[in-house]
Amino acid sequence: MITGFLALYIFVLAAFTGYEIISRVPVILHTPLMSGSNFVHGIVLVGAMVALGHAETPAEIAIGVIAVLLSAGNVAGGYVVTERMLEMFKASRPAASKDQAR
Amino acid sequence: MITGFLALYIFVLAAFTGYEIISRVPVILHTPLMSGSNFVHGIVLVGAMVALGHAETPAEIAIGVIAVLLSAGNVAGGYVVTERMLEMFKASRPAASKDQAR
Amino acid sequence: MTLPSYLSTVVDAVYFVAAVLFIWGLKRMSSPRTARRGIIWAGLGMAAAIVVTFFLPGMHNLGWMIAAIVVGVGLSWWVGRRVPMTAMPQMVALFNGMGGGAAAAIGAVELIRFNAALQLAMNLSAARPETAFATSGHLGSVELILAFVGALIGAISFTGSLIAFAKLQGWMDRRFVFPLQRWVNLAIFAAAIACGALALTAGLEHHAFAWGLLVAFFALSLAFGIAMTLPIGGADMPVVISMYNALTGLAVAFEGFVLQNEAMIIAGMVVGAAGTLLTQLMAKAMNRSLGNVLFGNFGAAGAGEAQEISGALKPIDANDAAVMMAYAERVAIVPGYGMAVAQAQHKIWEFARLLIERGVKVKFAIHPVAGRMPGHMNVLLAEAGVPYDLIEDMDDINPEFPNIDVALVIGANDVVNPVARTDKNSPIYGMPILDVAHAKNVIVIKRGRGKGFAGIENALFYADNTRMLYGDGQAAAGELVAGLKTLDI
Amino acid sequence: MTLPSYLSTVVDAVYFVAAVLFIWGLKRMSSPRTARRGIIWAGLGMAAAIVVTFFLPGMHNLGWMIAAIVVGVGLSWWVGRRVPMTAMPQMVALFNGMGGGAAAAIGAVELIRFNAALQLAMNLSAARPETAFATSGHLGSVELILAFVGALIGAISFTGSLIAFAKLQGWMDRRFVFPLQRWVNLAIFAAAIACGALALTAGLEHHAFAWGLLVAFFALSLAFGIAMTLPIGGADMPVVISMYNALTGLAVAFEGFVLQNEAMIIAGMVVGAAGTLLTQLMAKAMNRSLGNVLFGNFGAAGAGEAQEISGALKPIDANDAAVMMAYAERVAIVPGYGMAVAQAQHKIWEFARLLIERGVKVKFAIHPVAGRMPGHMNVLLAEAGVPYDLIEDMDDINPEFPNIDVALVIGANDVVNPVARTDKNSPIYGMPILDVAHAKNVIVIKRGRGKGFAGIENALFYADNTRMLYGDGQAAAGELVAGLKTLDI
Ligand SMILES: NC(=O)c1ccc[n+]([C@@H]2O[C@H](COP(=O)([O-])OP(=O)(O)OC[C@H]3O[C@@H](n4cnc5c(N)ncnc54)[C@H](OP(=O)(O)O)[C@@H]3O)[C@@H](O)[C@H]2O)c1
Ligand SMILES: NC(=O)c1ccc[n+]([C@@H]2O[C@H](COP(=O)([O-])OP(=O)(O)OC[C@H]3O[C@@H](n4cnc5c(N)ncnc54)[C@H](OP(=O)(O)O)[C@@H]3O)[C@@H](O)[C@H]2O)c1
Repeated sequence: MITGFLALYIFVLAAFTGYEIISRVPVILHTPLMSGSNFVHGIVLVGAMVALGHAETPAEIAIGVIAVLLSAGNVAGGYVVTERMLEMFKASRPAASKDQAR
Repeated sequence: MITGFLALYIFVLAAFTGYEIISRVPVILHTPLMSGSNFVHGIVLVGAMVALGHAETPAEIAIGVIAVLLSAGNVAGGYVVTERMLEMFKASRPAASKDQAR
Repeated sequence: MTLPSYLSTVVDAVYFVAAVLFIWGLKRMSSPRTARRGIIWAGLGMAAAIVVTFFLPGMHNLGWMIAAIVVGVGLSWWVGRRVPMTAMPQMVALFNGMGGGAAAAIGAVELIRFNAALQLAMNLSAARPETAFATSGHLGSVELILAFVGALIGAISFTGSLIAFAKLQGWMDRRFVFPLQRWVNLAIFAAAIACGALALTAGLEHHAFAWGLLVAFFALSLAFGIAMTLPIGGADMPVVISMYNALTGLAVAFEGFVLQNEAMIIAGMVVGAAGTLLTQLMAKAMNRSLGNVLFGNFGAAGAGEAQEISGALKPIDANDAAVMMAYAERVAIVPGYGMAVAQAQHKIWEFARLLIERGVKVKFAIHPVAGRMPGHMNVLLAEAGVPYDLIEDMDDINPEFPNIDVALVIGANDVVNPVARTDKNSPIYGMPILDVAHAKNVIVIKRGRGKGFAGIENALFYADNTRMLYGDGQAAAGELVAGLKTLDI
Repeated sequence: MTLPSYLSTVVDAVYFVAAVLFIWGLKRMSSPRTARRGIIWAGLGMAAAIVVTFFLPGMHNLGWMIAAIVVGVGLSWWVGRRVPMTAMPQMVALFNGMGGGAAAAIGAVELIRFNAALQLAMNLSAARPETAFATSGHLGSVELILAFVGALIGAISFTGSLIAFAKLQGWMDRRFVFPLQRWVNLAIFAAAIACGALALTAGLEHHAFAWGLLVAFFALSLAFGIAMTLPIGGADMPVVISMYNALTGLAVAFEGFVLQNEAMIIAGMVVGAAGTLLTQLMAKAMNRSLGNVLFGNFGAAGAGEAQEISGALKPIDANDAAVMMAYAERVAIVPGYGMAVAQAQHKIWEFARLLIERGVKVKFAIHPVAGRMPGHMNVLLAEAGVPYDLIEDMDDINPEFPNIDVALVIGANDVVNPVARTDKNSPIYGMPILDVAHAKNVIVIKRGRGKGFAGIENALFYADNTRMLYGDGQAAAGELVAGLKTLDI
């Protein structure tokens, strides 16, 4: 069970971590960053599955299905789009071979 | 109660946070950083107080007193030394007045 | 350990690894060299987290679940693979909205279950609702509050993002403005909060809340997302999307708390913080406050008369421009929104490559808010194959402009407008710009006298060392390429 | 809520705020401008956390507690206020050791209590130790393991830091080395682990462990800290201290888990990560691995003959040196360990101020590991009153050396040794250095032919454009000041 203060600790630490990590992302990657963080909150799919998995009445099931559908869309779309964008970023040939050498 | 996984989450998030934050400290402040982080783990005093506060046998009390004594030294010394060092860092006059204007 | 408890330990472990991989993946975004690997790892973590969730003890409705996942993933994957790079902003809006909607729907399911359990328990032991509550409801008071707040935020993010999507997609071009709009919006928001608070109080006092209140709460929240986004201009959407991204993150974190799922809490909060930071950066680079964007009276402010800009527009033809650059030593290419509209990035890179083959030193100079999304230009250039080491940030290239022989501006306007430095009355006064005006020669590709996003005149176009190359971006770049090629014959 | 539970919520809230303030305070260390406020806020958080701990329900031994706190705080405060800046490294070692010792002592108290409770319970219901355990022991298996690990780490950090303190303080100057030392150390460590593991296994199986094992575990852990630190040279101590700092952080985090105290967990882990990073940075800037520092055969390695350095040392007298700098346009002052030894920072700053008054552009160029502690020089210069905007990092100043008329090296040796760039056989080959040799003229203040920390010849001193100004750092700086003053008469 996550109780009040523990949750607060996790909230705050995660926020610190997110803020610090993101502030290092260069402007050149801001669009992929936006869709990448979009992908990360796609973890909501896991929650949607749990909600649907425990749903009993038809109303609960219907809303649960909507939740799963939407979040599945979020996670897949976020991933594909981010990966497609990042795939395109390439260094010029000499620099690239140097990178590989590392 | 902090159980296994929650503790892991907190451990990992705190480590990420510490790493990210510290990697932004400029070399110029590395000595105060060392003594400052030294001060921060002085929070062990709180734990020492709890240990002593619940100690019952003479052996427990004796070791508890040692814990409190040592950690009180850690926290006070760490603070004084860090604060003294940081107090000395000053910008030159014009820059300083600009700082105040902010 | 019994089987189910053993399973849920495995599930928890996978969630933990997934959360670490998300953070790790975002951390690797600090360099284009490592970013792709990072997202792939994060994707593996996500896939693992999804798969193990099926094995959680006591999961029902697996048929529905699998069907919904297959449909949702399939559709998004298909769209995401196919959509052109220029449509990225609206795609992010769409996927983000879906996440917000999912968070709101989770909140709805949990609240419905809570209420149903409470009602049942009260029917059984009407005399002492407290005891009934204690034995039936599975949400504590903190969880109940966060379920409501998360649902509110998620619902706003859901409809708001969809409107943003529609506007960017061009399905809904006008800003809908009417008198007293802000007050109407405020009223909707207040009504949503009121319904939620009433239901919540009932829940906290261990009375079941009326279903009507719950329905009204969700309906009003969804309506507020629409109402809030309608009056905002299409071009402001990226800032709004980034904000909704942060909101979805928060909603996910809150619903994660309701479900006691640490991975959701952490991923949601990280995104919440990231989105907040990105929103701030974007608003700052546009020289506006978030409030100004949201309650946008943009352009209407202008505290005084703008300075007159004098001089004439001096056209140049593509061949002359090509020759000028062919014999230059250093050329800086400055793309803007017009390059995205014209999809000119491929032609421009072809042109740049020809110049580089001739020995010209070519750099791309990118303003942080060129285009309609932060980093927009970088993605387009990357798509065309421009290596990222030819791309320079504003801060790096600005001191170099005096040494640059020709600055080729293609479809950029506001981000190179010197008025931002000189005219205190201009709405973009104070916004950092690319100092293109300091280059020895400037060539500007645009279709005509069209204004930029800020809708103001650009003093650069009238400067002595500026020549205008009129035409659609792609066509003009094509002519430049042709011009260069004739040189070699 | 009853009174005690209400109180412990308040205590938890204060701990939470304190933890956030610690992180916040460390974050503000990213700039000298904000650092001091940060540490003050962190200090307030700490004070609040300590005060509220007295009000936790069921605290005993308050008299002892207050006495110990008053004595501990009083002594440290008094020493910390009085100690000279040059003694900072040993102070950090001392205070760090105390923290490690405290963590180990907490582990000891908790283990003793656990064992006593277990024994009692077993005496009462000898037939079924499992049930007895469940009702008596307050430590779960994870807690028990971490109590041992934390105690081990804390004890090592305790005695190790004290040895480091003694060495830096000059109380124990020699490296104690004897044949097979590494094997003896390894044996001590293995024995400590073995005792701990035996006791732990007994505890995990719900048998009380023998007191002798526990005593031996602690004694061996303490001994290992000593044995491990004895063979390391005094000058390597800063790296070792930074490592022990990280270890103390970890120990605190683990004991925090045992006590279920989130603030300790977080603060400890943050310090653990910070110390690890700092240790890495330091080792990297010294061009060595941590293993090389710890199992130090430093200097003994040298894969081949060092290159011969040819040329003569060309002395200069203080007056000539002063004149040279008085009429220079740009002067860079490069301090090193010798400045700390000579306590010359005040005189040097007096000299620099006189130069600045004459219109000379003066900068201080600081190598990351100049001195005997990272940032050592910066603290000394700050003490003397040098504003931090006159201080330049290695990376910033290196490209500027060709434009510098006079580089004044005071007590620096290894950090300006060009051999690090040129001689593959040198033990410092590959270490980043200050490119002092590129300055137009170099003046080096040192007492004689003494070598630096790495114990190797310095090619810079023999270069054509280098002049040696022999003397103790403080005296030489005084002569330079005097030389400048006579110019004005
Ligand atoms: N990046 C972001 O995150 C973001 C988000 C929201 C708002 N904004 C704002 O957007 C603006 C971006 O500035 P910007 O300089 O990139 O763009 P801009 O100021 O909007 O100017 C675009 C220019 O491109 C020209 N153009 C349009 N279509 C074209 C085509 N097919 N071929 C050639 N030229 C074409 C237009 O002139 P013609 O019509 O004469 O061709 C116009 O002047 C800034 O004001 C920024 O604050 C940015
Ligand atoms: N900063 C850290 O964290 C750290 C930690 C551990 C080790 N280290 C190592 O320490 C070294 C630091 O380099 P460094 O250039 O600062 O110092 P250094 O290489 O140790 O050289 C110090 C020089 O100062 C001179 N000196 C000593 N006392 C003096 C006095 N009273 N007046 C004038 N000169 C005096 C000595 O020559 P004379 O005897 O001829 O006067 C000696 O050559 C590096 O090798 C580094 O790796 C640094």
